[in-house]
Amino acid sequence: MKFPRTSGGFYAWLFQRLTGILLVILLIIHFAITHNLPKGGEVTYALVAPRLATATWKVFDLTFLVCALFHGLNGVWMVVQDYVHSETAQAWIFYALCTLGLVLLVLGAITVIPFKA
Amino acid sequence: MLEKPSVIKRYRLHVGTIAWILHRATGLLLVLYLMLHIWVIHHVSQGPAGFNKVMKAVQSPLFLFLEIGLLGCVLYHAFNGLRIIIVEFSREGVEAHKQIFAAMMAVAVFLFLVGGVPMFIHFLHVLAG
Amino acid sequence: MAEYIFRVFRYDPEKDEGTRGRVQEYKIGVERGWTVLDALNYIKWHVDGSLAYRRACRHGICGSCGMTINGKNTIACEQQVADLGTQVVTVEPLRGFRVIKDLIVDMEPFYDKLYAIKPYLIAYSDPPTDKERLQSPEDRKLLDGKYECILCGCCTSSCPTYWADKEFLGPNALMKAARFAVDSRDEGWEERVNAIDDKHGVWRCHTIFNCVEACPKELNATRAIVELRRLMLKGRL
Amino acid sequence: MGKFEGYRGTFRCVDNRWLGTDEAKELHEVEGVELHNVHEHDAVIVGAGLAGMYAALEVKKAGFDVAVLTKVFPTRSHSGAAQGGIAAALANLEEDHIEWHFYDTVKGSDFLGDQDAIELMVREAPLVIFEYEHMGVPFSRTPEGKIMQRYFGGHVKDFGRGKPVLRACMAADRTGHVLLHTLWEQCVKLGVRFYSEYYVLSLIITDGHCQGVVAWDLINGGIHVFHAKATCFATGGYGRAYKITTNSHANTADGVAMVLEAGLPLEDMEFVQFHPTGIAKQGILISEAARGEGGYLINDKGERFMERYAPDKMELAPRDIISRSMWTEFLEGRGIGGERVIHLDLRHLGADKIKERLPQIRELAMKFAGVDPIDEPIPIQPTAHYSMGGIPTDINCRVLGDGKEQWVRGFWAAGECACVSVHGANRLGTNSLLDASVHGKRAGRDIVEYLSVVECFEPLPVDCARKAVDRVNWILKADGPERPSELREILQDNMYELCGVFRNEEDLTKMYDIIKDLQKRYQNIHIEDKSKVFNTHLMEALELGHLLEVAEVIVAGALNRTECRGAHWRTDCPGRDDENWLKHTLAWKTEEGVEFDYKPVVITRFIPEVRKY
Ligand SMILES: Cc1cc2nc3c(=O)[nH]c(=O)nc-3n(C[C@H](O)[C@H](O)[C@H](O)COP(=O)(O)OP(=O)(O)OC[C@H]3O[C@@H](n4cnc5c(N)ncnc54)[C@H](O)[C@@H]3O)c2cc1C
Ligand code: HEM
Ligand code: SF4
Ligand code: F3S
Ligand code: FES
Repeated sequence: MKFPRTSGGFYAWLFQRLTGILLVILLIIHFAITHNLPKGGEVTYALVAPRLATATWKVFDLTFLVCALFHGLNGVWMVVQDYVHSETAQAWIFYALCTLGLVLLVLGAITVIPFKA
Repeated sequence: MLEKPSVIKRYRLHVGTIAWILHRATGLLLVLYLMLHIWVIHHVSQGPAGFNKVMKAVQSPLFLFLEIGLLGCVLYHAFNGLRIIIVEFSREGVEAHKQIFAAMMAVAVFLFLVGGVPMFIHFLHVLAG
Repeated sequence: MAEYIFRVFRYDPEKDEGTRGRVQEYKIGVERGWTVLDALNYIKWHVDGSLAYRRACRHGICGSCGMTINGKNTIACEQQVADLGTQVVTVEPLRGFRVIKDLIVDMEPFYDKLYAIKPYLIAYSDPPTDKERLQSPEDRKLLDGKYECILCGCCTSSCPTYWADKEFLGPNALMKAARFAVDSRDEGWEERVNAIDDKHGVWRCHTIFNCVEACPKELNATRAIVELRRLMLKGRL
Repeated sequence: MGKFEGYRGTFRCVDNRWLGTDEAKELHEVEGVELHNVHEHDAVIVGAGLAGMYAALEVKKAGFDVAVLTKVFPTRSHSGAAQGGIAAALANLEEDHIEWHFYDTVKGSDFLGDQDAIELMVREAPLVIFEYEHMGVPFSRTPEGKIMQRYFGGHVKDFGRGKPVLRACMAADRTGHVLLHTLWEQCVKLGVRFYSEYYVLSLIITDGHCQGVVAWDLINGGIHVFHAKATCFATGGYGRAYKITTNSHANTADGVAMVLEAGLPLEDMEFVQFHPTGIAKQGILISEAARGEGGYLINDKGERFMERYAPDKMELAPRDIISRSMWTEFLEGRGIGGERVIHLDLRHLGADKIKERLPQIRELAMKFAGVDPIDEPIPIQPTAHYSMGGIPTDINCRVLGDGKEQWVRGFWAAGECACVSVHGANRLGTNSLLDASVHGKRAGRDIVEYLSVVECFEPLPVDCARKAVDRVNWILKADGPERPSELREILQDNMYELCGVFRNEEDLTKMYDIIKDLQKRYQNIHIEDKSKVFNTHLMEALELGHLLEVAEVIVAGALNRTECRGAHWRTDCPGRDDENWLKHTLAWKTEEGVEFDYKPVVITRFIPEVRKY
């Protein structure tokens, strides 16, 4: 089994940085708002639901989801490339990670998109 | 020829190596957390009852405490990540990577206190019931 | 004259077959100003003639004597024993390479990485006959910190990424690639770029900086790697 | 083409694959040589310094199959240690002429250099430098972008009458390093075949015809025969005969000794140059660049003592003169602290200049003498540096079997191991990188011409590897009481004391006896490593054997030459004696000892005069 290659890792490298920077911003907002940090408060449905229902937050959450998934799984892929040397094994893992990413993306998307308070 | 010679002494660590090991470890932890997180939030579509039930479970004192650790991981990873990016894209960053590390960690620790202390207080509250 | 204990990695393929090497201790007096190479020479010449290591110039220019001393790579001939700060000195072969005997490692994989990036000036336009090509001092300055490499192997052998992935080009080859990339006379970027842009090329570096810590010539391979990445980025945008 | 015509008829062409025949197989089953260890190459070059690799490049470019054998990886050759520069009258910064360079070299050689060879060398110098530049050498640059040049001792304007001239082409203070690496890069580019870490043991010479060499594979252990139409030696110098030396541990006279063993003569071996500025006790070279940039030499009294010896040139006088001046200061008790040490003071140059122009010197001083030249003077002492003598060759680098005109067919030599002779009794700084490059190239070109005429290999003599095999087996089995390292230390210590900067009959006779004694003791050595894989102890024992043979010739030659000339200074025979000694020494090794013959110096243009600076 082979895995597709566009370049030796340029795009992986570039998007790891770009998503990294984005994630800093997104995470701060996410953390502050979602976790109700100013009050150090509890997370309840009542708190989460209204926010999740607005279009802006849907876009925000989806961006966040995509970035985090790409960055995280691409990070795992980088680690795998260091320690797994068989091309076949690498290919399997590559597709496994892609699948995992898709599943999580779908799971996240069906949570966020159709949500109505 | 000897493929894998035994090692007498561990290779010497320095800022760069430690930063990398921690970055890798926190990165992988965060991936695990992310998966968990997506799964948990997924319950939101089951309506208030279902969501609050899972949230209760993940807001037990243990989880609240772990979440402080999570904050630490995120902050370390984020700011060391920024350090890497600065090193790669700034003019003299390569030479100054140790100083940048120190600066980034200072900010990370500050934010950790800002975010972590309220979380810790909240944790104590919950613990005390 | 101070007493030191040298704990030296030993491996004789004929006697130690099947083992992963052993440690031999030598207690010797070290005179002021001795480098680790002087100490090894003393051991070889006066204590144990069978100890094997590479050395030639003994002043840090030939790159023969790269080894791991007290857990850090450097060239033995430039490492003052007194500067180590310990009375017990461990000496090991460069890691990440196969050991041929004692402190001598097989450097072939290291050279192979160099060959992969075409480590020579590639110029298609004919140079002026019986004259030098001109290069401004500013352009020449770009080579500083890249051309001085002595191929001692300390950098690549200290890189955790290389330990994990033996096909990683490693800091040394990447620095050599950068040395030509920034040379105003070189026209070989297209030919070299594929090797650099490879799966085991420039993107695999995790900016760990072990290579910079290890380089006895104080060269900054990470800087070279970062510059290569920027060049590639520019090329693609 | 023409010049090789004569040899054509003498070839018996036994189909190129002589190995395939049963007869050959039988013939070559010498103990220890396996048949797969026999290699065939058009040209075999021994040594991968500047001379060796330049020759290889030239041969490879012409499309022939060339192999380079070297006992250390190519870039670890000692050429890489050269710091200061490589001479060529480019006139990039100020007026300079090839004739001036010609004159300076002749005068530097104390008129013992052959002027035809010198003229050729200085004429080819600019071309070689430009070729280096085209190969990619990162020379330092002038503001207009030309190759930067600096001052160097002995190089002056206007046929010795003028001021110092900027002639040494440089790359910071890593000139040798960049030349060596660039040559290696080009060899990699063209696909030159390297046999790295092969220790060459002996020449295959029969009836004045060289057919290759026998070598020991250091990594795996095992004798290999290299069968070649052309063989070229570029094995470098032999500073390791001395205790205090700038030379690498690998500079142990192997090539020269093998030539001696093959019954061929050596030329002018008594001339060994001492560099005045070696780091005290270590011998590590502080390049002349330090003085070129304006460094002072200071004695215990704080005087710039060169005022007394070379008032015009001061610190830029040639090396031999400075070394002797220093030694005189020592003898008269003005060494620093009464010891054999002088201070090299750079402080007045200022931190910026030191950092920019002399970074490596500063590094060396800090790492090996523990002083930062910005704040402190560097303690220095004369150190054995360069061997002017060597394998006698003609101007095309062909080795001369009688030392005069008879070529050992198929055998060339270039670089420090050879004696063309362009350095005569004393080499000028930066002229030896030039010598190695120019003559490496010339040897290569000549080999190409030869190869384009000679089409096939001649069969190897039956027992071509016997000597080498016997020697290695003997050392591996020897279990006498003597330690090679101990013998070597005795040799080196005494050579520095008794056959050094100043020489006299008494010391030299003593030294000769010591060597004779050491040679006897050498027969009773043992080594502690009996294995085959990377046996460095075996290598050291072999090297010691070579050193002992060559040291004998050096000392005998010094004893024989009863005059003072260039680097050879006999306190008991004052003055240069042109009447009796304006001639080259040729020395053979025989049962009875060293035998001498002489050949005249080639004088084409400059009549010998008093050498004064
Ligand atoms: C410290 C120092 C500084 C110098 N600075 C200058 C300077 O500034 N300017 C200048 O012009 N000159 C300088 N010189 C002199 C100059 O560097 C040398 O004379 C010149 O480089 C010799 O080159 P080479 O090719 O003949 O030999 P080397 O470079 O010494 O190479 C010898 C080669 O022969 C091989 N070899 C030897 N024996 C064997 C064997 N038995 N089997 C196989 N291979 C063998 C070695 O492996 C090596 O590859 C300096 C010399 C020293 C020591
Ligand atoms: C918040 C801002 C973040 C920044 C600035 C950031 C930055 C980076 C950078 C620059 C790298 C590349 C390191 C390298 O090349 O070796 C990286 C790797 C990685 N990141 Fe992040 N990251 C962030 C958040 C996250 C998150 C949220 C996750 C988890 C989902 C994550 C998981 C990983 C993983 C697994 C790696 C690979 C680790 C390695 O190769 O050693 N990161 N990160
Ligand atoms: S970059 Fe430094 S450590 Fe690496 S091979 Fe070159 S000199 Fe040695
Ligand atoms: S240690 Fe290795 S990972 Fe990069 S910064 Fe140096 S090459
Ligand atoms: S012996 Fe040459 S670098 Fe150490």
